[in-house]
Amino acid sequence: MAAPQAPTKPAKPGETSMPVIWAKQLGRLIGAPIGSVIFAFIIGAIIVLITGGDPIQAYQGLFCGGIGLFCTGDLYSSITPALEISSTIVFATPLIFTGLAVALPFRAGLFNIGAQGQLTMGAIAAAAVGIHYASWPGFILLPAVLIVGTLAGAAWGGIVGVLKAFTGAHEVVTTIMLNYIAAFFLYYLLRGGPMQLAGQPEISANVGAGAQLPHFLNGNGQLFGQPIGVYQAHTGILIAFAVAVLFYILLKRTALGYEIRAVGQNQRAARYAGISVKRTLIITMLIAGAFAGLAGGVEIAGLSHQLTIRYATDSTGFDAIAVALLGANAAIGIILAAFLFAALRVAGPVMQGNANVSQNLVDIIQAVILFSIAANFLRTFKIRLPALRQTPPGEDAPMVATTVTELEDTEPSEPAEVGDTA
Amino acid sequence: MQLIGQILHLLITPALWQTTLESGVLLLLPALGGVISERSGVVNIAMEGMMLTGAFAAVAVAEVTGNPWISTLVAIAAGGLMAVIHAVVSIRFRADQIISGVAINIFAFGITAFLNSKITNFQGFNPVKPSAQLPYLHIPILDKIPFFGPIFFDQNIIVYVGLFLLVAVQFMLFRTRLGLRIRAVGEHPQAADTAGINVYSIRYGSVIASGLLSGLAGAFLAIGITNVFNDGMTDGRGYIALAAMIFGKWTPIGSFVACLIFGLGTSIVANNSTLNVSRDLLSMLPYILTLVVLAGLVGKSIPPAADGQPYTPGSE
Amino acid sequence: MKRSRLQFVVIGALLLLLVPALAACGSGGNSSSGPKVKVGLVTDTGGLNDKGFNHLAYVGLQNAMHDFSNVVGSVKESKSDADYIPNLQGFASQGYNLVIAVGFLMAQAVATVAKQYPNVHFAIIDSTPSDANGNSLTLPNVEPLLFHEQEAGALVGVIAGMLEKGGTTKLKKNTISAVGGVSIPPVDKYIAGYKWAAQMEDPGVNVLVGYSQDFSDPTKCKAVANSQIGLGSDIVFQVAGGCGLGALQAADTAGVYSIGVDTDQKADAQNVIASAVKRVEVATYLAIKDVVNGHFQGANEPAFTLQNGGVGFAPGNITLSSDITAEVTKVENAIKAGTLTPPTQRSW
Amino acid sequence: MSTTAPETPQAMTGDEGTIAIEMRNIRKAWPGVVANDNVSFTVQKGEIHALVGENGAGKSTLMNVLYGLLRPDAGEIYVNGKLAHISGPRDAIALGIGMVHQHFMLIPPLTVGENITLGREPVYNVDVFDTAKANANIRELSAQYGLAIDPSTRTSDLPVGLQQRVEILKVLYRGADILILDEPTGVLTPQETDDLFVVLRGLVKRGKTIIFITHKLREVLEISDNVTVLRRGKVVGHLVTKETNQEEIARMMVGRDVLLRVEKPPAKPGEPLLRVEHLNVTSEQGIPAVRDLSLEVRSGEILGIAGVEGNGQSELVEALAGTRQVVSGHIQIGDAAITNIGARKIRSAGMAHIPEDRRESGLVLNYSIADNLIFGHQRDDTFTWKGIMLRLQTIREWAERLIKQFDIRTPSPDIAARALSGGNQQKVVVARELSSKPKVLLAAQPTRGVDIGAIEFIHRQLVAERDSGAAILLVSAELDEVRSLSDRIAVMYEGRIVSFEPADATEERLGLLMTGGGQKQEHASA
Repeated sequence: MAAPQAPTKPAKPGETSMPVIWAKQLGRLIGAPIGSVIFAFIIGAIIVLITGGDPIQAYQGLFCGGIGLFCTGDLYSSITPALEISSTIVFATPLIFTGLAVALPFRAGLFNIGAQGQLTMGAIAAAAVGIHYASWPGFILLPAVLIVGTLAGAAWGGIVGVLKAFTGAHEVVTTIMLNYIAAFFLYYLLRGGPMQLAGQPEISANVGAGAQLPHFLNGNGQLFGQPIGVYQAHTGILIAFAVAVLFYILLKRTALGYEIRAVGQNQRAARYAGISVKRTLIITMLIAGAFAGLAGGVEIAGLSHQLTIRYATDSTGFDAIAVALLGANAAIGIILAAFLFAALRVAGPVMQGNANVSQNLVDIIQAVILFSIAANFLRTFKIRLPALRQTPPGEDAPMVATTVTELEDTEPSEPAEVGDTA
Repeated sequence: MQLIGQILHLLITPALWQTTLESGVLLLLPALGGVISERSGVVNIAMEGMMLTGAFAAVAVAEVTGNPWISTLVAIAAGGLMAVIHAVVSIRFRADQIISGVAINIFAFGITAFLNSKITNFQGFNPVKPSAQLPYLHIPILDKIPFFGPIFFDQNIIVYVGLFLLVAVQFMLFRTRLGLRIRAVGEHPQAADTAGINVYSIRYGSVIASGLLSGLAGAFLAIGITNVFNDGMTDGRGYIALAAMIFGKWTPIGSFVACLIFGLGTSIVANNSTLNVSRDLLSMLPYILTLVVLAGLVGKSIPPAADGQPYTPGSE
Repeated sequence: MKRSRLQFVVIGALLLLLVPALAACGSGGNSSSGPKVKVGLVTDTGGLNDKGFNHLAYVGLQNAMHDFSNVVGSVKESKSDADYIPNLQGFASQGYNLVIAVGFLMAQAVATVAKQYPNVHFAIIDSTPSDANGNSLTLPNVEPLLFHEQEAGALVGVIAGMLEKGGTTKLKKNTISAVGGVSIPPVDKYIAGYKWAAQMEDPGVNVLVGYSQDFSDPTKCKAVANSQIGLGSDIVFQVAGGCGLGALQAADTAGVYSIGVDTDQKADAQNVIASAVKRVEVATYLAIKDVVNGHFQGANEPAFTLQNGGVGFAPGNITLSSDITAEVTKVENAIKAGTLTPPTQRSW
Repeated sequence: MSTTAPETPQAMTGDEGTIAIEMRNIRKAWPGVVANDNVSFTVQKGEIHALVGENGAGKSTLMNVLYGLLRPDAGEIYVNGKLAHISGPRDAIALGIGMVHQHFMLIPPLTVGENITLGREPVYNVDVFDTAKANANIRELSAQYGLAIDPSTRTSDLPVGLQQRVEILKVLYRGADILILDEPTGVLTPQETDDLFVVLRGLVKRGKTIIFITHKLREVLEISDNVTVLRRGKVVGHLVTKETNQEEIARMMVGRDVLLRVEKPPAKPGEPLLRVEHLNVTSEQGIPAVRDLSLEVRSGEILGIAGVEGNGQSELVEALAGTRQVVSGHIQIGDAAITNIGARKIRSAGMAHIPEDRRESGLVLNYSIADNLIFGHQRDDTFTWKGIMLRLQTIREWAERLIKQFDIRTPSPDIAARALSGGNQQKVVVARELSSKPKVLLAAQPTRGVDIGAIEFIHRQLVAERDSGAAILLVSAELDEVRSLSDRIAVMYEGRIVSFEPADATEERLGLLMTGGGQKQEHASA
């Protein structure tokens, strides 16, 4: 079919003021995520209700256990809000890193399911350095641990990028394979392999004291009625914030970020503008891997101080997908989403322990958030995926999405929006 | 030298191949589902969740009815139900099919674990009674054939069902009208539409079929190979099936070969008592092999042309 | 509009999934009187319904709640080992009287938290608390609930050895086996006793030992068991919790014998000839009882042995000949008397 | 001139026996564009009716309406004298209408037999595809119409000409009496075109009716019985082929009602800046698209390329811009060779490029106007610090300056390009490309889909750029645009430049050259 051009009404200056446009954009940006979260909580409440639970008690538990609010009544007054907040910070830290590691490739049109494996490799490398050079002073050892973790993650992510760029191997499959390989490598190391602590399978020795990130609260006294040592929140969260800022700067303020976004939006136009798509994809995956690898390094240095099988068995790298999507692939959104998911994660056991509602409710809520975002995904975030050359005008522009990874792609023809507000 | 001897010894162990076939068929069922779904143009990485739902349903129903066949039917239906969600979200709402699949997987994990705790008050279901398990068939006389007997004639009934389905799906896809239409819709939905084929019906049907097959796999896992339900017990098998399908170039036979390779990997790990190598390192092998194959050393794998692309009528 | 249809579909799907749940839900928990004793149970990553020691510990907690009306129990399941410390702290910080950690893999976490909360009682199953280097620690507020698994293992080993020697088994390759989960002391002690006793009865017997590297996925143990049966094993001893159910099933399918672990497993498979029992539920119960009665032993808690009934064996579905039962009784008495001491270290 | 006004539809009873298709007063509009404006169109049974017009004249829209792919806003369709309600291809098929699409509706991995029978497959045993029967049916059909084909071949293994044959068979298999062929020769070699014509004549002999959409006038004269000419959505003439000639059709097609006047001083050509020698480029399908093409464009000169779309202009421009691989030949800017050195290096050598499709290749629609205004220059020192950090303030000032200079109507440079009208989007592209002070500017369809005001503005900018010393290669499907802007005109036909003409060459002559006339026929070479 000959594609008829559908010229749109020219924007008349003054017709729509910038604040209105900004407000609309903001609404569009945060409307869906917030709506999705509310929707998911409603579904969760229904599930609790029809399985004979008390949703109010359950959600009180989620609030109290996650962010220390509403810790009242028989069930929750014994909870120390500060401790829960501290734990939420602890769990949010790796989610921010890995959320960024999923979001950056999303921006370039790649779906990184491999943050888990990249984190695993980062943790392995960081722990290996931290243990082997345990006697080094902190000002050398700590940076070394973090840098090595970062590099290992970058290498693991880079494999995905290279395979994608040069052989077209689908990154969803390659990342799944690399996740398994990393996991089994970790198991090997900790089950009879070279890093297992003697007589203690599944954990390694501790890294040197110099490799440990300081906690926010130190000392031997009591705080909020609890020994200070229980507040495990560590300065890794600051590194996470710094990386989020870096992510923002990279995307919005650097030529590279400009190119990454261009490749994600319109590969064809990017090629016309002289951007090397292959190179950009590889660099994107290297950086994404670095973020996830740093997550592993920071967890070793800040929290566990040792390598354990959690670095393959927990679901951080997968939760990161939901975090990135809920966070609209933007730095601030990812931080907020990471805190939300961490809070849910921390609150789950509180809810189960105190209100006897299975903590798996948290998984259900996460999944429903993802669903409702996915169904509205394109329209909300304008992650361009679709290959729709012509929309029969008159219908509203369909939500169209295809695999995030098409090498050739075109823009959906959507109606102009400035004119619409008139 | 000694290692080579050990390997040779391992390779002539019937148990190795018996487990290979069993694990292979367990992966084959969702892989066949994936083949059908993706041949019709809908990417399906939700086999994991559909399988898990099937496993849960099988054990829950077996606990109540004690009948393996009813349990299996319900498991198949439960997998199909998950598939309906995926189909509606990705066909009707044209959502990103991968994200929808990821959401299904998380949802299936959450809902099954939640119900598992709720129904059994955190105790878990009891192991399914032998009478409620899918039976192993010991085919008389034939199972006494040395080496081949245990491999081919001493298997769970679902292994035979799976092999039958392998042939059936291969035949359906490449020899029947329905298969022709599924492939047409997955390659070029516009062309199929102009030829008078209902693209949406074909896609809905194909996605649901993948759910039914995954549900069957769940039943096979939970009340055939084992007799319990554990939270998240599919343990990534749906993802492996997905990889096997791509490895097998979107054909049933090819997928089966890939499933056997993954099955062999599992089996070697289990049978390595004669082999002096770390199990965990051995476990990496099939994944590395898949990666190498995907990297194009063996040949590029090209998906159906419209795989993953929602169809909008009237577009070109 | 599109949105509301989606909601409809999702809700509809949920409702359908939930139908079976409606029948089964009920609420538990009787209100208690007297000074409350709050008991928190933290599972390892196997979860409550692991059909292994997490489950048994939960049974012990429930029994205690049943018997002592002032005991209030709560459970936290750990999704990964990252949850061990926060979950233990969660209970300790809420002023729980006793926090029970289930499993060897929590040894370091318990030590960390117990030091932070010296006034909270802790108990850990299968281990002593240990420091970062893996050395075991003696802490006054931690009660290690240790078992002489090798003694239970020895009893079932006697049965296995006698059966092999008797030549009445199916495959007649003079081979028996054990399927372990992960190579950790509680597992290895069972197997050590088993192997030692079997070879004591039948010096020529070949004992295969394999690990599934897993405590929950039955397919893995089943595959290991199948491999062992393929190599001629007549008797498969599962030492892998929920994973080991697969080993029992493999034995049933192949028509060889199996031996259960931790609890009486004769209901779980037809060919179970005995189970090596470790009364985790009793130990848990006793630890709670100690706190209720103010008799918390701390590091002085004695190990659970054949002598004090903490470990033992349960008969299975196959009737054993009288000479075998006699031999088992003989060995049992010798161990109780201290004249026979099964090894605790792995030797394979 | 033997024009007959579009016939007033006669009482349907009278023509029931002879009229195959009658479309009355069809109107189809999109916001801002009327694709078909009160179009009436009649096809006699058993004729080959050519529907001609320039790109965008509304031919395909009209045929898509007939085939049910689009719904008309107004108008009626009669098939064989009966009022028809066609709401989808299925209805059209049932009425005996078949369409061979410009982009084939074939499924490459399937066999010829499967493709032809798809949707009406012969089966046995409930659902088993009856390959033998399908192939037998097709062989029978092949024999009947003289369309030899092997039904068991994989469709993707066939050359384009045979694929088209499959499409025709597919239509015939469904029992179509009326065949619509949309630009059927666009993808064919001259030899294949000849073969197609033989086939079409054979079909007519067997009683079929054919509607033949094209803009190649030589073909119209060769094959059709009657001609309907569309221009800008309206029927401008109905001709009997025998009574007309190429010049007349060309004049009708191209028209002269909107002749845009561009005021420009005489060119002062200087040194050659762009030199192309013996260039060969292939299309996506691997078919030679640019054949042994040589040209040069001098400083201060606009060289216009005239030609019907699809004659290799797009591939030529892409090869020059570095986004398509050059098979052989040589390109240089000034003294610097730029053959196959990549788009980025070509840009830095002084090439700017207004791509023909701004939405697909010229803009990132979700980027702000400011971001789009530096697209391709994002690593220039002006806009980045050491190629790393974007200088946001500079970019913004730059954008504000260009917005003012190029009269881009937007409330802010932060607005997404998506939100702009076509004309303003195009101004963004033009502004960006001109602002880099290029030595050579490739302007491909610079005013396509743009309102009149923007057209004039863009034309003035191009002339100004010429006068400041740039060499401009203009490619446009609008002959008016080429004629009014160019200082010299190169006519491109089937990948070659068939002639260099002066700026004042007549429309008739250009039209003739563009459609393969007016020069020695080099037909047999393929």
